[in-house]
Amino acid sequence: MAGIGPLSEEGLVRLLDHEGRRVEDATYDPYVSHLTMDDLRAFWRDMTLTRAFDLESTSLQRQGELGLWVPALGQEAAQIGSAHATRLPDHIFPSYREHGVLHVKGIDLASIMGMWRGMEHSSWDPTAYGVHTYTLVIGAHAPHAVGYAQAMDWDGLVGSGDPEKDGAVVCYFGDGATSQGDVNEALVFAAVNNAPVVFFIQNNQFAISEPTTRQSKVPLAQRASGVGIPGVRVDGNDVVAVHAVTRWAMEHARSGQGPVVIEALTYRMGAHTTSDDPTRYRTTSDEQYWKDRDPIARLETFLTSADELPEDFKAQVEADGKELARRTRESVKGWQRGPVEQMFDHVYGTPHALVQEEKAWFNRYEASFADQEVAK
Amino acid sequence: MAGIGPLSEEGLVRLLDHEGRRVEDATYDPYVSHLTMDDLRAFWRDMTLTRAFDLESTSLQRQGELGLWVPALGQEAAQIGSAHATRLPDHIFPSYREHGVLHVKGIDLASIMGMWRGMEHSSWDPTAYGVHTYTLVIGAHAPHAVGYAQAMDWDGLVGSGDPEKDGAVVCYFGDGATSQGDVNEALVFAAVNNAPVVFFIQNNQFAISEPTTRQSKVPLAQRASGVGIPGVRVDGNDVVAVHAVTRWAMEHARSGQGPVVIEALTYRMGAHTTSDDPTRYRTTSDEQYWKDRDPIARLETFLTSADELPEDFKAQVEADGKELARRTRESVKGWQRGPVEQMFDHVYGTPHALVQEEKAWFNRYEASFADQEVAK
Amino acid sequence: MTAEAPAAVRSMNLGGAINAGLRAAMERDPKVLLMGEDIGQLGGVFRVTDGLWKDFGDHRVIDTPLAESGIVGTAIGMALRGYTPVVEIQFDGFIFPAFNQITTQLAKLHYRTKGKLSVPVVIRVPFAGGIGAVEHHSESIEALFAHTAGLRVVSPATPQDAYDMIQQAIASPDPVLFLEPKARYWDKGEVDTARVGTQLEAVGGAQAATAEMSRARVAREGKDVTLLAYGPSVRLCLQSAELAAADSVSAEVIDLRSVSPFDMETVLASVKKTGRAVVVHEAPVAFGTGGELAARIGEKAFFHLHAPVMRVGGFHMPYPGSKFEHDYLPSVDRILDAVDRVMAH
Amino acid sequence: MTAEAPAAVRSMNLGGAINAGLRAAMERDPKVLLMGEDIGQLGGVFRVTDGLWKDFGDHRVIDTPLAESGIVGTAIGMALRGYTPVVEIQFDGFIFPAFNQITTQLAKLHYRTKGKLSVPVVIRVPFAGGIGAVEHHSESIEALFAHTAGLRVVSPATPQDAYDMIQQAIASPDPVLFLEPKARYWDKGEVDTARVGTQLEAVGGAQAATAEMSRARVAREGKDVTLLAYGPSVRLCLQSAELAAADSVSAEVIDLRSVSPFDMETVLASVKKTGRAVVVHEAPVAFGTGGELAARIGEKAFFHLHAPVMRVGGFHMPYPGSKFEHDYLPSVDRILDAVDRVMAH
Ligand SMILES: Cc1ncc(C[n+]2csc(CCOP(=O)(O)OP(=O)(O)O)c2C)c(N)n1
Ligand SMILES: Cc1ncc(C[n+]2csc(CCOP(=O)(O)OP(=O)(O)O)c2C)c(N)n1
Ligand SMILES: [Mg+2]
Ligand SMILES: [Mg+2]
Repeated sequence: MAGIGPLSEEGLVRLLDHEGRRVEDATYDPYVSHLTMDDLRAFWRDMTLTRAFDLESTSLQRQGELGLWVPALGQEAAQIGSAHATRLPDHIFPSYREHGVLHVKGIDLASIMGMWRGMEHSSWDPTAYGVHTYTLVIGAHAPHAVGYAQAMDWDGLVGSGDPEKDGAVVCYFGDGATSQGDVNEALVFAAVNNAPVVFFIQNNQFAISEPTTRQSKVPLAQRASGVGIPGVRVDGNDVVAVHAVTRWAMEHARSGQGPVVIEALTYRMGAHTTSDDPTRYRTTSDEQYWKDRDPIARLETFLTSADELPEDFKAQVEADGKELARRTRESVKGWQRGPVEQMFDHVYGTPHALVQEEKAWFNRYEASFADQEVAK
Repeated sequence: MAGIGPLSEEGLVRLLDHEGRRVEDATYDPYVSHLTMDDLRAFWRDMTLTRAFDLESTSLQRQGELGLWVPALGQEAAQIGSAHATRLPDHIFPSYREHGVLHVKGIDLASIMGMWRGMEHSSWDPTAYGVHTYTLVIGAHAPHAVGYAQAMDWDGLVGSGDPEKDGAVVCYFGDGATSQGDVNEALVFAAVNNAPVVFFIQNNQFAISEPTTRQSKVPLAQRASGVGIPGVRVDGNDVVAVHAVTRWAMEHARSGQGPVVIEALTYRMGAHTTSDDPTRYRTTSDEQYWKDRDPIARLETFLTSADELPEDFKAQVEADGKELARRTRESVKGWQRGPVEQMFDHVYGTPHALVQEEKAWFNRYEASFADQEVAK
Repeated sequence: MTAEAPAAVRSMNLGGAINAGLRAAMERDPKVLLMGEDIGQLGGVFRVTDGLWKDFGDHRVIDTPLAESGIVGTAIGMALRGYTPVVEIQFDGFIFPAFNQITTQLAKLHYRTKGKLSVPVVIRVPFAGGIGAVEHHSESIEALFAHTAGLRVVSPATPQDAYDMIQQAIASPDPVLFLEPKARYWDKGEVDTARVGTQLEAVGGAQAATAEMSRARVAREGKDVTLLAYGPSVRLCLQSAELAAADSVSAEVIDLRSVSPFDMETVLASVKKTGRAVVVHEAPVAFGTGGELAARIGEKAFFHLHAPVMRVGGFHMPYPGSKFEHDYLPSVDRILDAVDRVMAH
Repeated sequence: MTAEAPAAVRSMNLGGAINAGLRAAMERDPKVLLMGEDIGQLGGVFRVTDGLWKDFGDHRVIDTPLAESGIVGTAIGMALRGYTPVVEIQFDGFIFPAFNQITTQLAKLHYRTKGKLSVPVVIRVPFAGGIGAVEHHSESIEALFAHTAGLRVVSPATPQDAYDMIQQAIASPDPVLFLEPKARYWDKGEVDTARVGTQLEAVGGAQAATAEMSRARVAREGKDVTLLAYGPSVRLCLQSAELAAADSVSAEVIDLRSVSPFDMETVLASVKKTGRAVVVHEAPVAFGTGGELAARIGEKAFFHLHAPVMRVGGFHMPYPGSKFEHDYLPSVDRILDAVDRVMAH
């Protein structure tokens, strides 16, 4: 990685080039040799569904049904390719944009909208899916991932000799997050404890408006060398390469060889969130360049040229996407906030005198209005 | 640095071996070619005086004259060698153990005892000496150093083309500090802003009781590569090599080429502080190994074998050391705390109603006792 | 008295007034610079620094790496070389990574060095709730900083104060936490843009400015009960006072403006007059700034009080989902309920 | 009543009682582990974990890298997998790098996930002053954490409470900030080592333990004035009460034990009886926990009060050099002065 900047496309691991042609790579080919065309179609389907959901969510926000939406547009390959390299007991610590990962892990995307609608702060059961809740404080989940990974190791789930049984942790974060103290401390703790964790950086080239060059002069994967662990850069718009690299990294971690950093260079095709206006800080020619490298189109071209994407399959996926969007729309619109005193629940796991007192006051206070209503 | 641990003595820059013999080094020899025997004797004198002061301070603490003492024993070469590579307008951000640096920078060591005696929190004028106050919160001064360095650059003191005019910042911290978020963020900010700052790690092998292996599996200088800046490991008990490497780094920074990490491998020969008991966590054979590598003895052997350490010079330095110890002892013992209401001063730079009110109350309260005394 | 020269009065919203105040401060003093996440080309997520990067350039409007501790920490270093960095923390909930730098370094360096060093860093924080945001974007953090000596903590409630106080904060030799009531960024008002400049350019201007920034303002006069608030809650108290008046209760509203220090002189004068006080803030009541006010009013005006000092604020819980914030936040109804309770005595 | 089985009573100092309590908790539950800086072979800078590394090994007594945020952050991750990490922060003044992890993650994860996740991390902090230390080693930090919902904040004042409460804190499903009055580590007392174990092993033990840990204790009965304190200030209040008695003032001393929550039932019962209250803590008075107590006493017992609630504590300044701490800290004289003032009414 010597001498290149953090946005350089040089030397990325790549198994499909941006025109959808297969590129050979002696190191990583073995990690995708098991993939069938069915698998690749499944990748394509997951990416396509994720995007359909994502576009629907943005329009739901525009219609006032969501407080905020954080699109993953353009990052589907990075998310789908890596998530498919995990399975239980692996545990995932996402940031807040990993909708594609959630989808692969079996979380119904329609069900995650409560947090974006302002009814709750997280939506799925982390234990059931092996996916921790989203963390909005940049980088704060990185040390959690490391502690969890250490504990997996103590629990005998790492380097057992039975590779099918072993697990590891994946921690997703963005290019901006690499500057945070917490992320750097997580690297230090992981390295020194040989924790089975894969740090997966989605370098989508922006932290809101700031280009990655404001966080680093060198590729972000290089942070790994600072603590003496392996770091790999991969073309984040190549779902096959991402999958290969993540499989390698997971096997490394699961077998007890310690942590790994993966940097997937991708591009945030949409706004940072629905509150953002990227026209203020980037050019349309830049956007066009990356539109031409759309990760979904790339796999689609590959499959189409191999005559492996039949029209009826495509039509079915399109229909599934519409159905997911419809279900999402309906579940969002239908979802009402719980009763107001719900906000007092789960502050503590055991009764806390102050919460009890305030809740009792609040209920009396609310009731006093009801009394007034009745009195009228 | 591939494949070696954080305490390895392999591949350290070394210009005097541990038996005091000159070793050639094509890269760093030019950075010491200007040194005369007078200069080396001055180094030896500074190290020797620092140690005399240090030993006296420990005994003052034992006698109850100081609340705490933090000895620099064994780290004299790292401190004296590096400090001699600085001059105004360079600015130094020490940690809390850099008494040798203070001495070189012209701060009278006897005058720094107020903070260790509990009369004040810092003792010298940072602006007058180009040495910031000690910082006890591990790593917290590292971002200060970077911001200061950026500001020097804005002020036209860096890369001006006139190397005599330019300046840079040195930030000292320990092996333990390298794990802190703040230190890592400082590296990130320095690298991305090309700040003229030299991070000088004194790897004295311990953070209180924890060996450096609890902070890292690889040499600490390698942290530099994580952010894409140069990192150098030097034998921290070789004052000449430390001087050479620091001179190189300062020229690098001053000329506008950006930040550098130096790791000086040394050994904390004494306790962490006078509150510490190293017998609980390290062996006497380890201590003996490093006693045999005493940095002062090393230069002494070199000078002696070159017949460049005349007895009268030695005697004079010994006398100077005794005098420094005596002055320190006297100034410590003589120093009385200021009047109690002093504690209300300088909380703010402009009047703050609450401080004024509390001070007024306190003075009335104190006066009430005086009244009672009088009444009796 | 002769007619004064016509003041340069402009209509602005609160966010725009801060923007204009920052611009004026940067024009006045070339050592003033801005730093933070996305404050440059983007102009900040609330556009409070809009246009400043274009006009002052990369060196004075700095987009930093994404690390709050590093931002405050490097700002301290710059201040040590004579700069006056004005730091933006993007949202209240993201100030905590910088807590150590603020609490152990920024607040204490002046004291630590017996006045030899000064670190006049201003930390701007869009704070408090009411904008329907996701978690961490609605926090009221003032109590967590007011407890630490060495910091000043202020919050403007009107465009005029926003314009004046940001400049006074920048001029102050002390570090200042400048809390911007983000839900009020769009509140409009008339702003006299001339006065604060005159103040700052006079001899001793920085001292006078700091003192003025630390004084409370009687936002509405009244005689039965004193409503105490700052930042986002001032408007709410004024609305409540209006409604109380319809009920024949005359409420005085004090806009505290400064939390550290509180202007107890103004507070006590009012409470001694009315004999009743209600403190309103969005932060959780427990261990909040209202406790300090209630305690001090108790200490200093106990025998003037007809009723206990009442507190209206957030509950002891994390800021809930935005669909709940209407119920969580102090409201006119809750304030009037407290007014009723104190008026019952 | 028949005679009870002889209790296992041993004499211990407060630090030793915590050590014994940690040991008992580790023996009871193999998922309990300790982590922090220098807690292993060294046994901690105060030797509170002395001997535990030797007996429980590297995996249960973990010397971590020097980074408090990483320590608390990784502890959270371990807790998510069912472990109960007991973290030591070496000194009060060094908790701030972990402030973000504690405030936005540890305190809120249970609420964030509507109870789906629990993070029963205990953070042990040797806190408060009086030991002649250098800067950052004498801070009283309780108010900065009590304001954040989701955390419990407790502080033992006696060896018995130290022994019991550390085990109760570990058993509690909530995160607990366990503040150890470092100047009292060497205070001796009798400790019944049997009772808490029986409590914890019973059905619903964790709930009962949490509840008990949250209750105040009447440390001395009295009728004229209530002295309220916790941790290091309890002993001081008892001494003051002794002296007051000589002056014919009967002072009741309440050892609050828990700061979040306060046991207001016990507090109010006492204040309603005595009609006077003085709160004592080492932390700066301004925006400290005493303000909360004074405000709540005001709200709930206003018409029982003969005098305003008085606060005795630190001043609004950084903790000064140790040669000044005797004057800075609350003292028997300052407490008696406050007692005099409330007794004047
Ligand atoms: C500690 C913290 N500081 C600031 C923010 C505000 N913020 C939200 S997302 C974001 C940019 C994150 O960039 P990156 O890490 O690259 O992730 P991306 O959003 O591009 O996926 C910022 C600054 C935050 N959430 N947390
Ligand atoms: C943030 C913080 N945490 C903990 C401490 C307590 N402490 C003081 S010195 C020290 C060890 C520092 O080790 P290192 O960085 O190697 O420096 P050295 O003391 O060896 O010079 C520790 C843990 C502290 N001062 N600051
Ligand atoms: Mg990004
Ligand atoms: Mg060290």
